Amino acid sequence: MSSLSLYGVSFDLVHLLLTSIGSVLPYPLDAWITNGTLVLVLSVLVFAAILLAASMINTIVLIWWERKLLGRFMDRRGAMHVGYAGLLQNFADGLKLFRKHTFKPAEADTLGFFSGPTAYMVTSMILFGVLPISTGWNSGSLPLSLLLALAIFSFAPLFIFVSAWSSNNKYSLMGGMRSAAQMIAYEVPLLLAVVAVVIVSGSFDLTTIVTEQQNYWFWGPLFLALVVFVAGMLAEMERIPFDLPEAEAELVEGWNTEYGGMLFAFFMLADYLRGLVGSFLVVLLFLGGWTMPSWVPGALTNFPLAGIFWFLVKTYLVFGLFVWIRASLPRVRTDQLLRVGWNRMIPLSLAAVFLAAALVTVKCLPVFGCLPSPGV
Amino acid sequence: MWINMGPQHPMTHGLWNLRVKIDGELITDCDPEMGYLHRGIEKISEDRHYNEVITLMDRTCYVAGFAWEHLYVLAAEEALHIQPPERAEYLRTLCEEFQRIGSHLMWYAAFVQDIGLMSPFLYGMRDRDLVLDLFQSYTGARMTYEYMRVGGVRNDLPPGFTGHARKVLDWLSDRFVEYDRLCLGSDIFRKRCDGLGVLSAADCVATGVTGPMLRSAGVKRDVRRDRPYAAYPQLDFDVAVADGADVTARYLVRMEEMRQSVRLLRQVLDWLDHHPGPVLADRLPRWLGAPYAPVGKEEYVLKRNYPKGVGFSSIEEPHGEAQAYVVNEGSEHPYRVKFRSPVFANLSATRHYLVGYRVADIPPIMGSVDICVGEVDR
Amino acid sequence: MSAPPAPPMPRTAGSAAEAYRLEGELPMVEQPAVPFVEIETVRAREFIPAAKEAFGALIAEQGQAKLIRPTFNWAGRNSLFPLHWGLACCAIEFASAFSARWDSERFGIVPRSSPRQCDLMIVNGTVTWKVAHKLITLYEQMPEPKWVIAMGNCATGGGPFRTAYSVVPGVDKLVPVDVYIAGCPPRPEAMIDGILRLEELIRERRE
Amino acid sequence: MQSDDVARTVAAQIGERFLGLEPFPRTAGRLRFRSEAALPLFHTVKEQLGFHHLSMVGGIDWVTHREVFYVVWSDDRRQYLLLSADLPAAAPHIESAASVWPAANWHERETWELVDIQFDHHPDLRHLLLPDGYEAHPLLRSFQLHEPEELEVKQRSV
Amino acid sequence: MTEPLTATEKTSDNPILWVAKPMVTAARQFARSLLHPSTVVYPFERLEDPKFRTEVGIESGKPIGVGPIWDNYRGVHALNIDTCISCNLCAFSCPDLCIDMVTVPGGDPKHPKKCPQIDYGKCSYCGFCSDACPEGCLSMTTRYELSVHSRREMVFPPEKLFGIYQQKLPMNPIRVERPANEDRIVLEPPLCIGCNACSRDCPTNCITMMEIPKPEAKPGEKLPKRIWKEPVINDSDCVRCGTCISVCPKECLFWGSRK
Repeated sequence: MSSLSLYGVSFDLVHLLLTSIGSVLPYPLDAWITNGTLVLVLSVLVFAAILLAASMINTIVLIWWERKLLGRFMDRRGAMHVGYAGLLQNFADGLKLFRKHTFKPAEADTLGFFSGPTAYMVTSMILFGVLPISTGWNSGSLPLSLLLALAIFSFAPLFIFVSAWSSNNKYSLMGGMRSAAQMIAYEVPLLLAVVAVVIVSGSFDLTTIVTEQQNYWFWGPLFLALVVFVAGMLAEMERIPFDLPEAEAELVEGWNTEYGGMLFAFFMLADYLRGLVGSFLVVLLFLGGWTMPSWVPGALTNFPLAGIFWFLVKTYLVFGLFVWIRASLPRVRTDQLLRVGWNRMIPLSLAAVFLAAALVTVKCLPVFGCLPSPGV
Repeated sequence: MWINMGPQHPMTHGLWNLRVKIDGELITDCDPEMGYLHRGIEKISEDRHYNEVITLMDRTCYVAGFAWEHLYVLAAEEALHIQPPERAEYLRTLCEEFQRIGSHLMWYAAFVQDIGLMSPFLYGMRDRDLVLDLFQSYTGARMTYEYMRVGGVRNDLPPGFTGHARKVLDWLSDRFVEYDRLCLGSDIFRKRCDGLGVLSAADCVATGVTGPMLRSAGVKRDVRRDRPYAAYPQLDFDVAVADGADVTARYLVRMEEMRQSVRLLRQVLDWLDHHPGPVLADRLPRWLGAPYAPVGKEEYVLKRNYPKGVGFSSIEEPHGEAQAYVVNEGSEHPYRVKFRSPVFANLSATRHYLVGYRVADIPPIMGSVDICVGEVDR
Repeated sequence: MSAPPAPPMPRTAGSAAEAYRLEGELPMVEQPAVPFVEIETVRAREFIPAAKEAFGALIAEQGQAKLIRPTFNWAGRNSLFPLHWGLACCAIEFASAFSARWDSERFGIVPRSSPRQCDLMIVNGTVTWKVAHKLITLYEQMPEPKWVIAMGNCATGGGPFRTAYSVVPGVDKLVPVDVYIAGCPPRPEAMIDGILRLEELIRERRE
Repeated sequence: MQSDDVARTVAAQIGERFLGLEPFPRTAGRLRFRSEAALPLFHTVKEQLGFHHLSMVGGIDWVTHREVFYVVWSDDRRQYLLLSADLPAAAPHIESAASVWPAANWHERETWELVDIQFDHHPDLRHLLLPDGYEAHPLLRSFQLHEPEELEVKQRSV
Repeated sequence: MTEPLTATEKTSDNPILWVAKPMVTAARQFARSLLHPSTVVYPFERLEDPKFRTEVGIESGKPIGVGPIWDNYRGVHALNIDTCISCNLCAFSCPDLCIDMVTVPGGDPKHPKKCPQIDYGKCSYCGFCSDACPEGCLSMTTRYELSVHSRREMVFPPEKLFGIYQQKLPMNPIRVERPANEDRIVLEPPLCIGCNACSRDCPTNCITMMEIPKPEAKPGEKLPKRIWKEPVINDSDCVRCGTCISVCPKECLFWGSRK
């Protein structure tokens, strides 16, 4: 396990920089510049910048990963000519969208039209800062980081609805309403599935949850919760089979019909950011985060940044599962979706909670140590 | 609230406008608006020679060009009193059945995309390309063939065609199983499609709906069986019928039709292997146009003693029952050409199978109708 | 008295071959075999000269436009989103170009349903006067920079239907067209070729 | 055999206004009738003879007069039947068949706008294929096609 | 089909099969396409490549099979100017009126040589022109890429078509045998004035002017003022292009049937 910490790295960087600057400055300035507060503020900013860059690059690679995987599922190749194997494709897309003319439909509401996607994007990015990628690689250990993450995650319907409403288009409006209904309906089973994890691990802190999985990953004992969580995540991420809000066949592009250029890029990026965060959460809650089973040779787990490496590998595999589902299932209808959400998912998630409670009560959890990752 | 779905809308599969009145997500009324692709084919045909109309027929229905060529050629032969040779009839049957598979695969691709299945769309298009490659190998084009002629067909099959075609049929038969697994095997698909867009047999007959939509309601009506033409009397096949009258039933009927087409095609290929012969009637009027010496300008023709006549034909096009009415008033050009497009009638009944369902149901229902706007607007 | 005999037509080969010189250069059909790795990286290598030019411009302090333009042109040409709509026959070949065999997504060409998110309108079929104003509306809804490709003969000049009462004789009468693709309908390869031709146009774009 | 039956039944119903049954390729024949007898004929053909399915309605402009024809199909007889009536070139009109066969609705709209035959008591006689307000009727013989005139080509404004 | 079809494979009662069947199918396709994606990497690979002709079916795993013949594709025309006889048949047979006969160097000044100029903005690639060509000098090649920046570049003059011919692209191998034509050009002798126009303009030189005996003038009757010659048409060389009919000043030639 690496002992590096993202915040530590950025703090060291800023501190080094400021002391070297301060050493050449005259008296009042050098004291001021090496002042602890300034270092703190600046290092937080650097930390945020690194996070931002990492999340953007990750998202873009994720889009590439989906396009390539989906291509093979569809018996074709996917993006391949722009950059090696199409790796630069999404950078080209982003640059192009950045270049596009930004506009507002004549009858659209200015404030909502522009603030909706921006807020959607920003909240999705904040999520990234909350989640630990490896030990020390988060914004600090928040005792309630899981709750915070899910709370921010559930902001989205509001902003989607705002942008859908203000773009003054019937399709957008319908897409926005569907989106809001769907997200709210699936919020509940999602949280209940998380409750099962919390019961077993006894903590709301994601770092602790992962540490608790040193001995056994939670996907074994909490399989039911995992299924509910993945289904709920699919709905939250608005992916097939639950991508009704953007259902291309009936609502042209759903709530982002009227968006083009950079605002559309915001939506796309935020969608995939949420996809990334969803995969992160699945890995963190059920697949042992950055820990690896003890039977994995030490050489594979002890190199620097091994935690991040394995964490990302797991994340991309989980996202691959989402892509697989997208490639093989049709989308369900609104009423069916809501019916499944309220009638099936909530009982299932309640059952998962009870199961978790029972497992904890009878103390049979160590049985699952035989599943991948018995470690000491 | 009225919403316009079209003319540019992913659901329409072409250029038309479905105006839907909705109450929440419920459809209370609808009004299709056609004519965005009206190209005046019937009018242009009046200015063309008989064989030159065939180039328009390919473009009338661009996913089933051969069926329309066949339709027109049958009617024109009737009007001009020409009898095609037997091998040409088998070749036309071959074309039409392969076209049925191609058209149904195109329908499959478009339909599954409507309900959100991403990869089967690609599979359908991929396998359709195999059929188009076969067409290209003997007609020289992928979609606009210009292969049939009044009095036969342009050329015979190239050597090695039948063996290759059999391989393609084998490949397709295996794929049909996969298609069923991807669609019928998925519960979401069944939930999306069962009991949707129901159009009872009585309504079908009243509104003039034909083809797979009619057969999905349990009416065993197929022009190939009822009024056989070309080589169909000699061939053995079943008419696919379902009793659900809904989207799933239409899916089943079309899939079964493709299997029946494979069965028909194996018989046709066997026949073609063993019965060489001419493919074009030997005595044809010069004024039929290419590839014979053209007529050119009107004043070239001094002595006309053309026979008059009128032709009517009806065939089972992939979308339904198509009819043609050709009037020959003793000139090089048809006096009047009138077509009946099956999709035209199927779309006119929209109100009967759309009202009462939800907005999210529009794509599967309209997808199951298998729309080709080119032949509706003509 | 007999009339002078008709002059014999030149029937010998070689006489005309020397008389005519080729106009324009026509692409050869046979292409050299390219190794797979090169196929994958060919666009990446395009990026390097573009970046070099950009960097050089920065060094030479020739202004922001020269720095940004090559990069953005590279981006714009490698990520063309065509409008997803089907007019007539060519729409089927348009769809085929996105199917498994041709897979236009290799070039970053992804059809979008909303005109707001598109850069490229491929007019794939006959344009009638009834749909003309809707076409113009869709064109105007696309944000700048935007391009139009007239695919097939109907969009180019009305094709076989140009004499009809309801058909616009060429979409260039309604919106400016950048590239015309001949064919009735053009093969998917021809469509991809047309888009590559458009990409060359974007590469030299000076705005 | 069947054709005799058709002729007899129709003659019994509409009498004088039945003008005969001519042979016609691939069908039971072409039944000619006077346009005044449209509705009773349609009812007879549908209800007594069992031609429940209306396939096509079309019109032909014979310059001197116009002809409207209907193609109907009977599932029991497995045969088509053509109904045809001559209409005067000036103000041609006939009773709409939409009340008998609802399928006639769109076919008659199309025939009206292309061949200019007025269908009385049609539920919804609007333009179908041509834009609203289009005056001409293209499938008349007097309507000539011509090469398109050269229009101005739009240029990109830089 | 005796039984109506019903969907029997309803899986909703079995929650394990809920999504499993399609997902397994998709995964199998995924595995197959990892090895053999059925994509032709177009600008670098081409379907004309003979290696694609036979690859079809599960044995290869790559469903690309263009069939036994690819060269049959109807693309851009190739014109052999040397053998073109300026018979106009291609222009006449074109249903889209996209072929104009334009003058090319090579003929004599009085009767210029005319070869087809094709407007690819109108052509519908039906192949009627190459079928009608009696000399086989106008044929369709497999070249299908033609994208241009302006409408004018789509008009291919004969020189450009000849350039395509010189590229030796694969030609359409299925040629239609021109059927034995029952029709021929017939002369209505009393109208003929022996002007030689038909013989002069005949693209195949199959018309020869034969002298006919000058009849004795009956008393009181004037002989018509004419050259005492009549065209004799060699039917085996005649391509039935109708040029003679169009140039005949007295309309004494017409289409007839050999009975």
